[in-house]
Amino acid sequence: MSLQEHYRSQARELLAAGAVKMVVGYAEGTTPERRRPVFITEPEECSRLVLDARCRTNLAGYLLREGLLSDGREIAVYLSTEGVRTINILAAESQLSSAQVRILGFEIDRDEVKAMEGKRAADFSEAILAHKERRKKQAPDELAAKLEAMNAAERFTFWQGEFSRCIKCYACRQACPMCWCRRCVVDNNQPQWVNTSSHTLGNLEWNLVRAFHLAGRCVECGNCGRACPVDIPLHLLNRKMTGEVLEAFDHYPGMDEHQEPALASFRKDDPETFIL
Amino acid sequence: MSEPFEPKIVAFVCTYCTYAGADLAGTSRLKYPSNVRIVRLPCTGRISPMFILKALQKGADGVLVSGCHPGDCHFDHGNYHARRRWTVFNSLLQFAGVPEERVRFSWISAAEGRKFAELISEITEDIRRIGPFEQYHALIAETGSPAPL
Amino acid sequence: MATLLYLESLSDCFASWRKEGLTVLAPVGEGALSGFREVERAEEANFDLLITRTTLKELFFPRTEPMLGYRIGKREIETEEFMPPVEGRIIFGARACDSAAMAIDDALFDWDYHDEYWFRRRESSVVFTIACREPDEFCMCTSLGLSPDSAKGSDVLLRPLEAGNGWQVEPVTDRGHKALSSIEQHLREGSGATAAPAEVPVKFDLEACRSWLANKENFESPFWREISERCIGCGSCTYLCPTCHCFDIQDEGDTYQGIRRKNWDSCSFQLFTMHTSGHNPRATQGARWRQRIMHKFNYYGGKFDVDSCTGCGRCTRECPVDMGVTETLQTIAAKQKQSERT
Amino acid sequence: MARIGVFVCHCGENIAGRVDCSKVVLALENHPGVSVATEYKYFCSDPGQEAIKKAVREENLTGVIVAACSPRMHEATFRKACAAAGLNPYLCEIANIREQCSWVHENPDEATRKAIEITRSLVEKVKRNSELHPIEVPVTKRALVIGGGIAGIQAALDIANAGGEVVLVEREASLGGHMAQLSETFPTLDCSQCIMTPRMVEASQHPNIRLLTYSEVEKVEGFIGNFRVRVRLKARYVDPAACTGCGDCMQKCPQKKIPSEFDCGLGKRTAISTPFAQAVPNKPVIDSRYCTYFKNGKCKVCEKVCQTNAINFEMEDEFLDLEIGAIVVATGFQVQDTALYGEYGYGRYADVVTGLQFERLASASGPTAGKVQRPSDGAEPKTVVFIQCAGSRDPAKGVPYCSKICCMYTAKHAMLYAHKNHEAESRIFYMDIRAAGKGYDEFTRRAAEEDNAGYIRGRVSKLWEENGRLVVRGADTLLGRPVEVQADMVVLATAMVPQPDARELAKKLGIGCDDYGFFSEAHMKLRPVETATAGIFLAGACQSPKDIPDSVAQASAAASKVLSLFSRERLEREPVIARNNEATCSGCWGCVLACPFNAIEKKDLTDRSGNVLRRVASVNAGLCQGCGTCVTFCRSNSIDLAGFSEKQLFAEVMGL
Repeated sequence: MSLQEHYRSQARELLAAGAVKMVVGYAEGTTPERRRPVFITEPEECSRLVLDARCRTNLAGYLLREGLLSDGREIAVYLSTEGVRTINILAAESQLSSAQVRILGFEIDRDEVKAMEGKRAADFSEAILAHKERRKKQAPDELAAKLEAMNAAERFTFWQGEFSRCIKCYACRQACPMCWCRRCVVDNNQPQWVNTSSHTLGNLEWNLVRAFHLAGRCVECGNCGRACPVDIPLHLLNRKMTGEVLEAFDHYPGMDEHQEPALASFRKDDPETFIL
Repeated sequence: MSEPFEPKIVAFVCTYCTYAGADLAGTSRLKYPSNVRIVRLPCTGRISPMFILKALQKGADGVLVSGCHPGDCHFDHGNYHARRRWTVFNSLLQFAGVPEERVRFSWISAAEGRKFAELISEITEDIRRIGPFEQYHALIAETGSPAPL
Repeated sequence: MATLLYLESLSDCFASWRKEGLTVLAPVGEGALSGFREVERAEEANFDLLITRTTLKELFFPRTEPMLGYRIGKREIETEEFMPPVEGRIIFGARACDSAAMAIDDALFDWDYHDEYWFRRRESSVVFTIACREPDEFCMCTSLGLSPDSAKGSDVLLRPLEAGNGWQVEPVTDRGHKALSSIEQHLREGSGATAAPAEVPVKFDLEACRSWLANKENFESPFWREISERCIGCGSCTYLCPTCHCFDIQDEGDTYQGIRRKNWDSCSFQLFTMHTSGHNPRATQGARWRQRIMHKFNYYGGKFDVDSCTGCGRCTRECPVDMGVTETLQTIAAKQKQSERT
Repeated sequence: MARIGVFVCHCGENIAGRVDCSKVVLALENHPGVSVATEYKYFCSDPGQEAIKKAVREENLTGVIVAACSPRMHEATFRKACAAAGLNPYLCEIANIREQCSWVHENPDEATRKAIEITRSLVEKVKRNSELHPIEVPVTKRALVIGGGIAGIQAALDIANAGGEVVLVEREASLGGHMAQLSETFPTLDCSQCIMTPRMVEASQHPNIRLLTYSEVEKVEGFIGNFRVRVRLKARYVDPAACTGCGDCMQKCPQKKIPSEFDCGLGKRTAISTPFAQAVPNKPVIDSRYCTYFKNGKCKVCEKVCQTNAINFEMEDEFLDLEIGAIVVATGFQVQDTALYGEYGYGRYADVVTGLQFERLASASGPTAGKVQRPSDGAEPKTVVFIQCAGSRDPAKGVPYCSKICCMYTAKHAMLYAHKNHEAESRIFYMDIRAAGKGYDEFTRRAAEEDNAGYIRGRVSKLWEENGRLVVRGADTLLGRPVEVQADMVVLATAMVPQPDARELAKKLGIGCDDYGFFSEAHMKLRPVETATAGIFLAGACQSPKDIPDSVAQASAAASKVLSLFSRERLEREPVIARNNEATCSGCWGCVLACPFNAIEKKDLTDRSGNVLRRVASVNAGLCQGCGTCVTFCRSNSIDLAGFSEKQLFAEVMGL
């Protein structure tokens, strides 16, 4: 049985038994290449569930829809390792209870979709640890390497060009499962720390602040980059931050649901080579 | 002849250590360039990265962020939290193309009046050398905000 | 006999216009980076592009527009109004859907007040629209009563020659005529065969949609929640929409000086209708999506006798969660048909 | 509209000598929102302050900027002056144009320009200042002392003798702690029990002290002056009110072979027992782990013999909720588990004992009635080897710090032993002799010079048994050669370590621990008795290894802190504290983690029928110290800091 079928029948059973009230998964999209998030509540609808290498969206953020989890019932979600890490972070930040999240785990390896065994976020700790080790060794991608090789002025020019395209639609924020603030800092106008206008200065401020707020929290799921209508390489900023917290604090976001946020904790011997 | 470039430098400091260190530089009558403007905060823990961005928006060519040495924080560990934030934000700024020399971080205790004076002199000299932060100023100009009266 | 403009003389045309002090803009770039930008030569433009990612509206209604500068003194506040400069522009190579959108928004910007910012730019710009030869799967202009070679909102319509080496030129407005007279020497009379315009299938019955939306009972239909369940409330569809025109006025400044700006805003945002009290009349994404659809296909028509959509398909094409106007209207049309049957 | 007054001080020539104050005044006069700008020679003088007060009243000012010396100098002065004129003192800010301007810049034009800019940006800040009022909290004049060792007893007595109420909580069945276990005490060699017991009795009978033995702190909430503490009274199975302490039950208890904790396993006790003969209160408890009835459901011999019907097997743990104003933590230490030193053979050879065990052997009330005997065969040892730093100052295996008391008590052991057994020979392996303290160096010298303690500078590498004796091999680093000593007994000066559950208690109390688990003081030098949490103080070895005089001194110091707190009806605290916007808070608790003072609590927001809608952060005004670390953490900008608010700082920076 294919994984798609396997999870379809699992979803069906979970719904039929009343173990979960909803399954959040993927369905066919408008075009053959597209997959879309789908919310299934009836066992007979489970045949709509699709799982293949095109299922890239991190669905974890949907769990934070206001009121969705407030009845204490469980919801099943299709999640990759990044998605499971998201659940860990959301649980660590008290935005949900991991006991309410039944995971249908999968991993995409090139064009193959593979099962990941486990039901609860805590069951995936080994896979997450392996990801952490891999992430430590991961070389920066081509563009990132190019940027690192530039001097400051060139880098500034590069980003100026990228940010000049930003239309301030905030799709990056909306698509991000970590951006769950009841009020985003940019929407606070007393004082207006971040310029809301879509001029380059405002765009730079917005993107820097978002990257800072995601430092030590971003799981690199890619939702923001896929959502950006003007293809700003946001992932470069987030990856830079992830690399930084990993190297400086050995912090890999979403290891487990008790992990303290990198920026709300510290060690007395944290590195400080840049401090005069 | 045009006037020599005098950078605008903004320093965000905690009141217990670096601010007191700056006061000590004063009582010791140590001399340093007048380019720096100090913003006093209760603790480095209160210094938000937003302050740095706003200082740059106000045309600062350089920014200094400074507080108590590790272990000396009046609030026990505000500076440890601050250090993590700085680590991350410093890396972010550099990745975004803000030259290292423009945003500096330091520990200056209440006893280090000399260190304060010397550091301000050094930072001012560095920034005089690399010149105004024209790339950032260009962004400010792009906003079209008028010059003050 | 028809007037023809060959691709090979386009750079000369650009030069002639530029010589007159006009700015020439054309579609450039690929994919997400594509948009209208100033060009000097024809080669810089990308006419193979079906449609730019960002729309024509940006050239008339920028993302952020300075309205007023102010400087604060001890006893007085000095203000200075900003108006866009009236410099002539040739916008060469728009698509029919984008150009039509300008005409649709004209009504809005000349409704309860006359928006100088919009009309100064409209009046000083000449839009050359190129009829489409190939649609993509998201195109749906025909569903909105338009067509790939619609001249609505255009000053000059260009029909591609079969051979792909130029266009047949049809002036639409006086502004179009005038712009063409500047390049008369580069135009040829001839009878080159023009390519058939793209065949864009009709995707929904607009009349049926209008009827369903006009039925007050459907306002509270659970359909709105169901169709928008996966909507993440990003503003992409509105910001990429050629007709969406909502804006917010923001003051940016400090004690000494500041600037008042008109910034794009979006009905998809939670904050759009949030009251100071914390109450939000459109509290859910479903309510926001309903607003967007109702506005485009009910309210706007009621006010201006035209729907606020040209079928460019960007909302569906670029939606990160695969939503968009198309599916919504298809479903609505089906619902209406079903209710008519029963 | 803002009506700001700007007062530019000349400070004699100190400011005016470099800064053109008239120019500053002129520039500020033209600044939006400034109603009056003046200069004067010395604003801190009486006439200067009067001028400010007059301007506040006459110009009806909404804010005051004094451009003068450092706020660290005269902020209080000028705020007081403003308050006297009816302006909230927190609407006054100081622009530092002396220490940070006129004194450090030589060029008058530059200094003047800077003075103008500094002052202007503070005008912008003060426009956004809000009236703040000192936070007043009532003080419950009842102290909780946790731990009934010498430090806890001392603190409790000091507070009680000054009229304060004290609740003294001890988790064992008797007061006394480690000091009660000791034989004699250095450097005077007076009997520990003799000086300790009267204190225990005094504490137990003091009208102001409520003694809760066999009890533990369960939960602590609240803040300085207003703690709510829940204490667990463990089930004793003996009604202390009825029990007369006759001891019949202990006599008859069939479980007689239980290793006595008090005697460090060297003696035996019964299942119903007092920890030691002089226990206070001298009333036994039943140890349900060993009691035959609890194990087999049969026995109840004690119940049968008890004449006052004090035994009650149905007893359960009880909880007591207390209102407390201040807390003294005096939970003491533990002796490090010596098993980690395999080379010293502890646990393997019966005659290798810890220092504390040696105390029990040497104690007149101990299992051998003060006769030093080998645990293995009861023989009197001839040669005893003492190994100092058996765990201390050993980052590799033990603890990196010095346990401070071992040099002294080892010298004492050698002396006690020499006094008890004139033939005796003692050899002491040491790293350094640390005998700083009144009479201490003299004491160790006496051990070596008069009582024949043979000091060998070096460490022990190996220890084994040979022909019924222990062979200790080590290095004599002074002579630079290996040594081997035949010993009848080996005493290890094991390290002092924190109580194993110290971190747990720290969490309950909301105080910090160092890397080892010793409780952290607020400042090592200047606030060694306070913790970072206001109203909680430390005494004794729970903070760091200490001997008796140090523990007693710190206990009295902690008591004096408590008493100075109790000397006031209400506490006034600086209103520079954080506040949370509950409407925008998402309850991620980052602020809770970041707060150094545990000042942020979780609060339920409920609808009218009491259903919890969501939980948000809530700042406890009594605990917040105003550092603002939470503000910077808060991504949604929900938490703000009064006096250094987001609006104020935005305006100050944008005013630069």
